[in-house]
Amino acid sequence: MDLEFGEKYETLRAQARDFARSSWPLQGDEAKLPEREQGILWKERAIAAGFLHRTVPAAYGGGGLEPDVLAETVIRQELDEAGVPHRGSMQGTHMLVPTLLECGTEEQRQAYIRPTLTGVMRWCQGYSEPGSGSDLASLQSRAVVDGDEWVINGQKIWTTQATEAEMMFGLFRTEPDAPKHGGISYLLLSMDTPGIDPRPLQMMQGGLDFCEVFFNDVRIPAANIVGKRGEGWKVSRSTLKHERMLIGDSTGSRKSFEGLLELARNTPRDGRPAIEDPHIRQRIAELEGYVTAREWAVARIISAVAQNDDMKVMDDMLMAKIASTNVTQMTAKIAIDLLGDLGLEEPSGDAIVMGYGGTDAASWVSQYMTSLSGAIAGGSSNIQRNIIGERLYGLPRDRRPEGH
Amino acid sequence: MDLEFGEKYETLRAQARDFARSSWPLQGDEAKLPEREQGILWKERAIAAGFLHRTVPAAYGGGGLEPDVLAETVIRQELDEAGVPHRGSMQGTHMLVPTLLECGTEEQRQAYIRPTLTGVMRWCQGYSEPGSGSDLASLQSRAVVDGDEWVINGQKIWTTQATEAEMMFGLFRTEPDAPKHGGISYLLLSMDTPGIDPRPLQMMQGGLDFCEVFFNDVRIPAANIVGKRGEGWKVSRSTLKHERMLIGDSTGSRKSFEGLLELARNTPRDGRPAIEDPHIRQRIAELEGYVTAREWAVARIISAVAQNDDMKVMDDMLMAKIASTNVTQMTAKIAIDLLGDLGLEEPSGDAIVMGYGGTDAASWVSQYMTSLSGAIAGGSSNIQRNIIGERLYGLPRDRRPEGH
Amino acid sequence: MDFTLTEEQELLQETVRGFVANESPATAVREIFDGERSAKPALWKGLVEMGIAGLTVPETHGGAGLDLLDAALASEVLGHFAVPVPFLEHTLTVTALIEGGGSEQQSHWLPRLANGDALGTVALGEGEDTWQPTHWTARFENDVVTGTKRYVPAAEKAGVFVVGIAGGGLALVDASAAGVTVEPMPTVDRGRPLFTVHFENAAATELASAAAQRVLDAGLVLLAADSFGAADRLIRMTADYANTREQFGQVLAQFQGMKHQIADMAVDVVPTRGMWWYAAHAFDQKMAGAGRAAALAKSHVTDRAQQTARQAVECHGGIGFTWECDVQIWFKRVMQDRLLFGTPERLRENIAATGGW
Amino acid sequence: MDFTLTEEQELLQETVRGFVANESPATAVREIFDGERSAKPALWKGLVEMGIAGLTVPETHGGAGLDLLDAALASEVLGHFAVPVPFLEHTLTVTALIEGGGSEQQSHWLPRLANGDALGTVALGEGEDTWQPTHWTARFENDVVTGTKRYVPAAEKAGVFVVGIAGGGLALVDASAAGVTVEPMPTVDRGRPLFTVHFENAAATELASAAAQRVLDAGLVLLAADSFGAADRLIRMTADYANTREQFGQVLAQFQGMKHQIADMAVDVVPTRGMWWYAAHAFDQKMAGAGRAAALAKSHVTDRAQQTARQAVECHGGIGFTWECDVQIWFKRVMQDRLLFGTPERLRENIAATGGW
Repeated sequence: MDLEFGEKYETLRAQARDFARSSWPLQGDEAKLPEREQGILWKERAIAAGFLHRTVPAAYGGGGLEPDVLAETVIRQELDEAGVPHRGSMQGTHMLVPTLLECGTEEQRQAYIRPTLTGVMRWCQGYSEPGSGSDLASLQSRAVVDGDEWVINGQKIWTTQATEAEMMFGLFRTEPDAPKHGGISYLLLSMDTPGIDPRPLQMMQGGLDFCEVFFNDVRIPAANIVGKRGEGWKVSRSTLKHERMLIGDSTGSRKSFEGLLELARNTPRDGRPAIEDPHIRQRIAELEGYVTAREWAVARIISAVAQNDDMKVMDDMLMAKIASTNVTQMTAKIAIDLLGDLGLEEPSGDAIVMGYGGTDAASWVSQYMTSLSGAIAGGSSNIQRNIIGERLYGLPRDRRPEGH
Repeated sequence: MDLEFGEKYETLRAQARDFARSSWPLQGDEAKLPEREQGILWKERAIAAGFLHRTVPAAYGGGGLEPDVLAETVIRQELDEAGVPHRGSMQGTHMLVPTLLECGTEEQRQAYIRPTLTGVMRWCQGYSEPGSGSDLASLQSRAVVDGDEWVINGQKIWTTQATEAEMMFGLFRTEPDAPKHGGISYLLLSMDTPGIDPRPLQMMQGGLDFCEVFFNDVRIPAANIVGKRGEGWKVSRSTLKHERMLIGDSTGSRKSFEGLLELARNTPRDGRPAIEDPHIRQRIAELEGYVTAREWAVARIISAVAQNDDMKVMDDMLMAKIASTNVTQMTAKIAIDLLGDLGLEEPSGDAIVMGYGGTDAASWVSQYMTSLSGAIAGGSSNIQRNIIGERLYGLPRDRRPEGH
Repeated sequence: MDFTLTEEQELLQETVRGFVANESPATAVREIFDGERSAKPALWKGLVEMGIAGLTVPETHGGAGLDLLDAALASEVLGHFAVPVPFLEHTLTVTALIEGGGSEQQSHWLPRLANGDALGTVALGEGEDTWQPTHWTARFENDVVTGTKRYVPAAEKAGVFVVGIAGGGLALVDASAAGVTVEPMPTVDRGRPLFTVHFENAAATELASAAAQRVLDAGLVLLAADSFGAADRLIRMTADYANTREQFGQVLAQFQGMKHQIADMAVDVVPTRGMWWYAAHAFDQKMAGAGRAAALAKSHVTDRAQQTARQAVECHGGIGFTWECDVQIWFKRVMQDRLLFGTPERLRENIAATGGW
Repeated sequence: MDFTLTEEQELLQETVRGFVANESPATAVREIFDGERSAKPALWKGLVEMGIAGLTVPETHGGAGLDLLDAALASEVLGHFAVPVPFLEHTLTVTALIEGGGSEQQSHWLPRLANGDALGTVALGEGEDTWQPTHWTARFENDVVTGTKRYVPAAEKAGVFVVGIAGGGLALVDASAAGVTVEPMPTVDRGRPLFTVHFENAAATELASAAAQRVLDAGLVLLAADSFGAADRLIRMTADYANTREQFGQVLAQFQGMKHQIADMAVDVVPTRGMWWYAAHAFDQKMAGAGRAAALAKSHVTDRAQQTARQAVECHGGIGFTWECDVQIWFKRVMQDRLLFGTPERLRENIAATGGW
């Protein structure tokens, strides 16, 4: 056990820090470009310098380096610290790109990966449907072949950034007579295709974080399929795996906890800071137990992955999502009690940020509501409980009607 | 709404108080009798005076009065207050007697009810079996007819007072080929019949609160059946109903809460009583919310029953068991934290008392353990949750293998 | 010993229920949430016509002369349907006048409040959870009030304010008095908007100071009742959803995990009904410990309701988190009920103190 | 950055596991619970022969020279099998000598502790949760100690006592010294009995006072590790039971309610493993905040373990509540781990204070 990163990684860290500070903000005329274009420019340079998308093959526009989770960790810490625009749409870089690398054709890789990495091409995800939440494979949106095109009809929901994205990857039922999981294909759609209609969906805290997307005789090229017809379910699994991994990050929990501490320090209670109240101290200290547990669980996971020992940390990986949800919800509940009547303010409508630690009341009220989404998004907590019981303790699968 | 009992019941209360004080303790030679015989003597007089078993028909040794839950409430309050030996074995008076009144033959009523009411005849209950907990109807102990006798083989478990009781009522499989619920009969056994072997079962806190009872070719008269062959399940339902009602009493919760307050007052913490600690105050005040809710829920039930309006309080009745369990467990958890290192003491081994509020550490440690039994005894909490979901909100029954 | 409702009380609930079920369906409440908090004057007017505004006003002043318990029963129904009307604040104004008003104040205001000509509201807290009489700092001197009050319900439409003043008393201010300024606040429950109200040398008359604690206690009871009604509705909404929505070829309620979540919500909420019944009754009978019973009811019921509201969202899945799902309306109602007049934590400090601990 | 165990550490766990799985099955632990706390000398002897007694004793004194993290890994395994041996107190005695002993004290005791000739124990608390050095009142003057210590593990068999003294320091007392009286206490975990020890002018030598907090911190880490191992075992026992026991024609685990209860137990416990790993590592590296990490680990892990133990009983149904069911053994182990050296609540007071809140 050694919590130091060691000379090799500290050198890399220094390089990353130097690069981050010298490359951003852009200077001269470049600084006058629209924000998004500045981001694209910076990303191109960061990829070229080996600080972004390091493991994507160079042929497709990445860094062409071996996977190294520790290198990625120190780089990310420095990029975060410097405030550079390194975080793009995760849907594209962390879900679509790995899927194409695993199941895409050479043409697809050539066409999509490079612009996705630089942020020129943004993606949204077309998985969930109004009738298919936890039971994703029951989706009903259809694509039928007509000549050399797919014709798509149906509806998707919970699509983030659907109004901004250039492209969508999604699951559609293409073999209606095949069994549930076998009739689905993984398709790629340009969002400016006629017949696609994304409509923002308002959340209870007021924000527009998701869209519904309607498809009305949308025609896309027959070649826009990843993997074979009817194999979309399998293809999508690699992507979902990545989504779950993403949620298993503890930075948000700690940031949120720090925000709560700040709130407790700044909230007066009978003329003293609320943080001096013994009951509040107990609640926050108990929460810190959960936050700390999350952090070291994540450290275990990262270290094991770095040693290609994923199997050793399967237990912690399976807990990540639900443990993180619990922390976020506990934080929100303490915050709302600290706020007292300030909690009566209308929520700020901020987008869902899992680990938000705001300073104003309205943001905390938003957080009080968005903290609920953790139990729903990316697989409901009840589904997670099933997975934990079945995979970790060999408990039997649920009895379900045939075919499900 | 009127929380006064009114003149009629206050008069009755005064009479009950007078009777209780003048009738106990016994005087002169009677005071030298063994404790149990004193209790029997007192019960006979209390029944005659109309203060005990009021609604059991006079022909069978009861008071022969109309049911009046308010009268019973004021009387019980006064008898409790005076410390008379009015509480006997509930198994006999509250389970067996109502069952005989509903389903027994005239001979059975004549034979069993009177001695049961006075405590001459004590009963234990033979329902649960090692393989049949929540799923009571899966019981396997068998009774077969041989001439004019039943021959019984098998095993019961969780039998309270099996070593003291004169008699057992129990469920036995008599029609092995009938469907699960249809093959059971309700039989009455004398505990001194050869072949019956009750063995005390030690609990985790050290007490011997339950027995296992083994049956090895136990022969009892064929007439010792209540209801018809194969109808034992139905017969037992009226009894179980009474057991659940019993558990829905809030006196224990309040007593236990008062005990906790006392503990918090007497536990030093940094040189001051622990009850002055703001965190402890919050925990206890939150608990008092649950305790108070229980009390008024019970008051609602009693009042509605008094007006023959049971249906109106079905919601509160269905919650009673699990709500009471929650209160008991919360109390125990606060107590163990108050005790601190005193909680390291070995439990006293006290019998399971749902609402126990002890003063010494070892009793509280026992309570910390026995509080767990609430979620198990008299129908597990998960079964209770099923019942609540199904009866109150129309949720579907569990999917189970056929025949279950 | 009769801890049940009278036939009249059951009829009262039936009547209110019948009216609001028709006149205030979720779709109507939603319009307020979607719009700019546009009130529904007809709704309150209809309730006024039913006598709801004068429910607790003595008959001599044109009201029904009923008790807080009756008002709480009405609150339960209003919470159950999330009805966007100023019942709480109006009723508390009546309480203030009954408990602390002189005969002139009473004869002037009570008939107007009873027949709905005037809407009453209470201006108590001043921010930072200053709900207790001992916290108030607004100055009352020389028959004028000066100070700023926050989270004042329905202030925009109120004809009369009951204002908490330094020293723990109450003053009565005609809304038309010079020096009264109402400032909208964006608050969480759009059905029951809250305001900041500035009083700048506004003409006022004093009420007997003992009324202050009574007003607050009555408020705690009514909020508990409202919250109970709302939580009960959330459980039913969730059960209905779980009985309808299918996943993996069966309704959600068929999954025992979901079934037990719903049962646990019920175990949280259902047993609390008698608690606020009793608190209301104790208030009406001026029993010893009535204030403590009110604080116990408010803290416990609203805490359980909060937990239920959060579970309701979770059980509804993604849709439960959207603006278009009705859950949000009740979620926010429960939230406001819980925070108004003091959080459970703050109330429990009083419960401990008044318990002699 | 390598937050994983070394091969040596994994091997250590494997070795201990292999031994205790064979030598200390639940049936053997049960014999102690059923009997009069009759110890199993062979068990500790076997562990001594494996080098467990000298695990953290420096090599120069005949030990393995390993770290607290290694000892914690052993503790996890001992907790998992509820092994009835005095590992905690013995290891803390070694810690006290390493951190606070003079070379004479070290050369006298460490080799004897390493080879198992002497058993060490710690006599810290004096009742009423007086676990912190600031609480201790035992007097050390003129090379003798006087005072009464409670909840002292393995006192009956100990050869040497580390005694907490007024002022927050430690003294070392040879168990054979005049004036040492050991009094048995009936305590909850029969596998690890506790005693009251009276010191009456017992000859003693002082240890450097900085060692006191280190001993306590190490104790918190070892208790967290033990509790983690025990809780992990309880979850597995419950899963095994649920996978076997049938009701209504199917195994209990087939009921989603039960399945989710087991999953929730896992979510409570499993993510806490890294927490005590880190606390041990921070102790070994003498990092800033190491003591706080130990308190966080102890309070959190034992609280989660307690909840898990209670759930384990409930999931086992009636049988889980009996003496003959093994659940009680682990339930009581977790209970003792949680209460020894300070309850989670008391530790959290320190966590708050040392967090600069």
